[in-house]
Amino acid sequence: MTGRVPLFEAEDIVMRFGGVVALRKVSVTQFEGETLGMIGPNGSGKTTFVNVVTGHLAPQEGRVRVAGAEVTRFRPHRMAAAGITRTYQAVRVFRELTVADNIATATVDAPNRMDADEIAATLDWLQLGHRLNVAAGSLTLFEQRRLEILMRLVQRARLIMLDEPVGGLSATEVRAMLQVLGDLRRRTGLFVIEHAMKVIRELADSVVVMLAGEKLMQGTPAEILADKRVVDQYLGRAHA
Amino acid sequence: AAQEAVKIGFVTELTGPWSFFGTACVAGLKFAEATLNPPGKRKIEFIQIDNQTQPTQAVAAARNLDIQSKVIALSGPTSSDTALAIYGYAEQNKVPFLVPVAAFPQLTKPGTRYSFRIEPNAAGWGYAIAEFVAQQKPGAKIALMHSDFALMRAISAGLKYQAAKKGLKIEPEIVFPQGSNDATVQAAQVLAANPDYVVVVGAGGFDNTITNQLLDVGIKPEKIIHPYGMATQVKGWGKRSVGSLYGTFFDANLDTVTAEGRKFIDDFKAQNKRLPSYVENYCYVTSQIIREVIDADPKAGDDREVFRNTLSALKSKEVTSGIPIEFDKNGARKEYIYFMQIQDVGEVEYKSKPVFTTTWDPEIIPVYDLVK
Amino acid sequence: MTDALRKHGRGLVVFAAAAYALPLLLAGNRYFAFIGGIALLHVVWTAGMSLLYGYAGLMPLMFAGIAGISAYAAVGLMAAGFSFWTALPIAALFAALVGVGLGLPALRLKGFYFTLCSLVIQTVITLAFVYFVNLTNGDTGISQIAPPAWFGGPLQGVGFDLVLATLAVGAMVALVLIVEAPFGRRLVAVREDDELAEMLGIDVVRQKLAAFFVGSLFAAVGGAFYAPYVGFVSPRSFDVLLSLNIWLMVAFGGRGTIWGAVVGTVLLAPLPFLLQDYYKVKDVIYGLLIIGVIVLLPGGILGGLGGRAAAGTKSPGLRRKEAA
Amino acid sequence: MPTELVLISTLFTGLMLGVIFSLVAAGVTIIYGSIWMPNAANGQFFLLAALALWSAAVSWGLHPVVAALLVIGASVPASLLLEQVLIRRFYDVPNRNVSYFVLSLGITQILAGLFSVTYGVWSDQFQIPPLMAGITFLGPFPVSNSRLAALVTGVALLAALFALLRYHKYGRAIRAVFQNRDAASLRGVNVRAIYRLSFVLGNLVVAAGGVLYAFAYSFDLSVSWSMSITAFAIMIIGGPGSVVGAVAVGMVFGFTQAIVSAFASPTVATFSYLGAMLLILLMKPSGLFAR
Amino acid sequence: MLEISSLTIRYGAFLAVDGLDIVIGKGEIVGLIGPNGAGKTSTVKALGGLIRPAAGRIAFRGRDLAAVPAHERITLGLSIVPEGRGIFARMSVEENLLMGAYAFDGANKAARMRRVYDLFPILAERRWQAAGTMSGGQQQMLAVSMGLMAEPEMIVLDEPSLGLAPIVIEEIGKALIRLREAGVTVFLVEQNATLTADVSDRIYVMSNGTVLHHGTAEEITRNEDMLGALL
Ligand SMILES: Nc1ncnc2c1ncn2[C@@H]1O[C@H](COP(=O)(O)OP(=O)(O)OP(=O)(O)O)[C@@H](O)[C@H]1O
Ligand SMILES: Nc1ncnc2c1ncn2[C@@H]1O[C@H](COP(=O)(O)OP(=O)(O)OP(=O)(O)O)[C@@H](O)[C@H]1O
Ligand SMILES: [Mg+2]
Ligand SMILES: [Mg+2]
Repeated sequence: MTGRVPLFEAEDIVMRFGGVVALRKVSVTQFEGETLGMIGPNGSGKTTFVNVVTGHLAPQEGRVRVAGAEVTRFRPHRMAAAGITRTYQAVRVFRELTVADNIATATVDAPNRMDADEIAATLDWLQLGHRLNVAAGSLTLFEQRRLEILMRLVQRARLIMLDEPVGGLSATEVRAMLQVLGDLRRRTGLFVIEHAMKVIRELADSVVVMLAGEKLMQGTPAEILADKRVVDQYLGRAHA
Repeated sequence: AAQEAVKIGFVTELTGPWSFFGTACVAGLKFAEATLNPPGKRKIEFIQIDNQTQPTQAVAAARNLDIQSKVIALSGPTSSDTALAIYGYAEQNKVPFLVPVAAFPQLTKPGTRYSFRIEPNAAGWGYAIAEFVAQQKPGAKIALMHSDFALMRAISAGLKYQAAKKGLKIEPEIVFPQGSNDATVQAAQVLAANPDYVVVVGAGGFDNTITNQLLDVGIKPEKIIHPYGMATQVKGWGKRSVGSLYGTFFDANLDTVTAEGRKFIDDFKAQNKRLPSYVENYCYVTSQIIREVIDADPKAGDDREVFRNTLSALKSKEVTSGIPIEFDKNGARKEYIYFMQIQDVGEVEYKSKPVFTTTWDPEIIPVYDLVK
Repeated sequence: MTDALRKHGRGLVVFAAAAYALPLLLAGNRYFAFIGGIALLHVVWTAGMSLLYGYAGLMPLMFAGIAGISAYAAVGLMAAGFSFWTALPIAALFAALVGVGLGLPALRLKGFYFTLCSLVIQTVITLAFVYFVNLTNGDTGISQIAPPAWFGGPLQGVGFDLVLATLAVGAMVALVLIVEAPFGRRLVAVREDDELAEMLGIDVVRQKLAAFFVGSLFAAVGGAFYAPYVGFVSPRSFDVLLSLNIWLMVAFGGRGTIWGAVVGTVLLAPLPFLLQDYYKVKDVIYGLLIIGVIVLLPGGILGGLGGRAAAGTKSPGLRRKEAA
Repeated sequence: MPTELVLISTLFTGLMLGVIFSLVAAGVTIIYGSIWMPNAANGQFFLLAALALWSAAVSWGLHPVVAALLVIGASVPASLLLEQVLIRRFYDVPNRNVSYFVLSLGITQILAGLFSVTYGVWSDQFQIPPLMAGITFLGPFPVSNSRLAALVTGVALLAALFALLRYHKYGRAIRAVFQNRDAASLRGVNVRAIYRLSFVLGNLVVAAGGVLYAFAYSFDLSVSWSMSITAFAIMIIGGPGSVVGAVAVGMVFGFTQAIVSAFASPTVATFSYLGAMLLILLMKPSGLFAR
Repeated sequence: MLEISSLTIRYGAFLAVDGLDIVIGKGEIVGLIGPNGAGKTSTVKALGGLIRPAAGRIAFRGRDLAAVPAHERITLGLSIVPEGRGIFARMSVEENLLMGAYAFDGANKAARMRRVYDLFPILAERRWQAAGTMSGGQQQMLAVSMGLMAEPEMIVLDEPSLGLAPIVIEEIGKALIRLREAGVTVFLVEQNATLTADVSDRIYVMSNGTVLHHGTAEEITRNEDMLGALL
């Protein structure tokens, strides 16, 4: 596997909140051109992991490297400059600002931003072009999720970490979102946390399974779905 | 021909923390106004404006009176900070300014031309307290408690200066910040130090708090000296403070009160259900002085320079007490103070007797260097 | 930059015309001219507050303190022999830096706690003005502050008023330029959701500090001019009430609108002077006015209807689950 | 003997001031922690109670205890009236803390204006006749029985307040409403009634603080604003909404003022606790007892 | 048990619910599914009295709820677990449960709590933990438990499966069936059609503020079109 370029390398990350140990020596590396999935029971540390990699939390132990450079205690704005960005479990846009202003804000401090034509093309692709002058807060949830992605794309993020991108979407919307994500993974690195197995199955090249703050295993979707521990502790009978 | 009235701008504290001073002053002024304009003399008219005990408002009010109302002179403030604010305006804009009640020395600092002050300066009061204590008990130990107001700092500075010269000891010295509410511990500290006298230099309600707490811990009233006392203050200290001492420049119980002063006291008492004290007196006297200036030179009513010069040259006496009024080149008066000892405190009246009086030249101590 | 000027050009021209006309129209009466000058000074302050409150979402109640530090510093420098025009930039810069220094702990606080904390800081500054007698002359203040020199003579009367008009116009131009620049966009992002802003590459701490510094600079410049204009400074010239009033003028006129702050200032700043003869009811009228606006026009005078509409667009139905 | 004297007087002062600070801050924090109102007028309410007590006890000549009960009792209808006319209008406003702050500034201005033109002329005379005569010695340190009574009453009030919020379901309901208003409503909490009750209770506690203060010290009009600031500072440090925090920090403030003013100077004391506040906030921005 | 007729809800000019009719009998588990923004949560809020409907009638056990304020509805036996769980994040688990029984002064709270702990043993283990620090699944269990502390006639759950791991969703499904066995009526509002189909006796399908389809769980899942749209 030499020659593959890592997008980020997280090594032996430990994150404690008071008495709660949310991550215990977790190591994950994501390579360019690869889509990584992450699953695990509630509270197993998935969101915390994303928080650490994107600079929202400073881990007590461990290192994060991007393009070979140590970025462990970088704050999020510097991670963004390095091309590592994320979306939130609860959708998050500037609700009171228009879609156009949201996009402009995303480009204001992005060193490598798209030019106007590219932005227009991306807007079309995500079908948000007709909503430019609407307050982002009054978009539908699905539109807001797409806007979130758009705001990362205009920065030419190298990696977008998506925290439950289809949470709260209806079945039809989930299908549409899957298509969007399918195209997206050809443009940029994706890291996807999901409870919806369908998303993981369709998108992920490799899946990290978290359990109680530890990395239980990593493998292809087929491998992990077949693992007895995953079925017992996470998926349950219905998926067996 | 009916001449236009002479307008005097009276900027005083009708609201805000010092309004008890400003309103007392206005009460005194009211009595004078009754006899101020006898037939045949040029009418004098006071235009009152509230300064909210706020220097900025005081400047604005002075400006308003100067420009809008075209007053010939300014007067009125009873608090040192508002007085100083107007002082700056008056000196810069050459408006005669007669300060009835404000004791901060810098109001008549060398080079002052348009400002005149009726009340003796506060550093001098401190000087006088030291003189008094030295006479009562040479080498005495004084505990000094004062609020961190300019006026109180000036009194303390004078006291400390003269105490050193007279071989008095000041211990402890306790400074309270503005807006203090408690002096329990400090009263205990004073008790522990066992001084011969305690000088209490407080303002407003805090004066009462300190006094009460000193009395609570068992300090004898005879040991307590207040640098100044108004009727309301004496009432506030109450009956149990009988025996304690306070300084004043006019008091209903003085031996020297004139017939007109006596009438002023009686009328005032009848109307206000309390005795007048030096604040009321000085505002009463202020209007008398202005009358004398206008009478001395008819042009003084129309020309500020003439008004200023006439006032500066005036040699007169307070109608209420017979004490001379004369200003030095900086507009300060020859200074004096009485010390009174409280004999009894009643609902409306209180009794006290003069125990010491002294006069001094404004510059007998280096006031203008002592207090910046 | 030119875009910004074009967008607000009409407003700026109207404001500039009014600002310069005011001293000239009132030149016949130095008292009214003085009130006009004070109002122009307040425009400088509220422009800074507008930047912080309206755009950065910070609500500092220590503006008067910063203005005061600048005023005392300017007076001190002038006493030490500097000319006003040398003292002005030094004092303003110094005060703005002190403001940032004092504000640092407060800036860590979220939302309204920042405001309450700045209120306490303002109180400390006022206490310091009283306490450090050697520097400030304590509660008696400093009077007879000399007017600035201006082409050989003292800057007084209409001349000074016109300088203040220039200052106010300059402040508004600066505000417009800042708000329309990328810096303004960053501030709005920080106001709306600082965590998201940071995720998008905006250095939130730096932006907040910069905004606080720039806002404080407005306060400080106003303070430095205040001293010679009024001719007198004391701790009460820069007390918490002034801080509250500066903020109220912005809230009153309409938060987040460029001209709302100006409208609020023009209506409120002269009030204490104009109501001087009605001292018995003045505070009550002022209080009722405040309550009336907050009840009837929660978004302020200019922001009134806009503010309501904005509040209505919030759809909690779209809020999804909170992070576990 | 002298050190003992100073020590005991310091303890007493710390307690006395601490109890009053705690009461006012608790009242402020109850109102903030329920209806989200940072009440800048709390100092004016505090002063109003003290002034009303003065009027009742001095001008009308009522017995001090009767006057005190009357004033504290009267705060209830007064709060209810204010709640009806103004406060409840904002219960559903999104960022109502700012609206409330503006509103309370308006109220502050009005009350300050009214006090200044009505009570201003007596502002050097506000002393209440003692609750009871005589003096008690705490070791070598004499304390007037009147102040001792004020202290004991204050402690009792704080204990009662604490018990109410801790052991009565009303206390839990206040916290629930603050954390998640709709959810509380679904669990059967009458949100508006809780709001109203909290407003009344908070003001009642502030009024009690004002009354006790007036018994312990003479006062003037300037006490209002400094009390507002002190109460805010205590609330921020203690953690907004936390009554335990308000009482703990209130006591710390009281003792700080007493100790620093005894062993350094009273002026430094004022700086010291405000400075301490900034330091604590640097270390723990959410306050010490944040809930 | 519950009768919703011609319910209409507006937000300003926006029509969120448009003449909705739903009937739920005693002891049933009834599902309400529909896409995003269909108006499900709005309906639940109207049930809880958190918003006032523009028109229509909601009757619970025959009683019109229009005049019953939000906080009194729980005492009638109608317990609602809102979207987003509605727990009190900074209170302990136990305090949250006590809040669940807030409206029942005379009740034996200890006994109720015991029954809830039997249902979700993990909560007993964590009774002193602050609710907000628990994992999503545990919070959801707590939310359901709070709803049960009222020992209601009927419990309404708005999207209990949101963000939960598959196995937890399964657990919740089991818990709902146990509830029905205990005689509690359940109204399950969901986007997760699988869960709803698994546990419900009848299902309403809602879109754009009105009922599109209605039938037994089998009827709905047998309908190929709908299955395609929902699953
Ligand atoms: N700020 C915090 N303070 C205390 N504990 C925290 C904090 N953030 C997370 N935790 C704890 O860390 C653990 C991991 O939480 P995390 O949010 O990463 O879980 P998750 O895997 O994303 O779960 P879910 O699937 O429910 O979103 C949980 O036990 C959680 O309670
Ligand atoms: N407070 C509000 N103001 C304005 N519109 C609202 C409000 N609450 C909800 N809406 C709108 O009403 C519609 C129905 O919302 P509701 O939350 O009831 O849908 P839902 O079916 O529960 O959707 P979801 O599956 O996303 O929870 C949506 O379009 C939503 O945007
Ligand atoms: Mg998560
Ligand atoms: Mg919903």
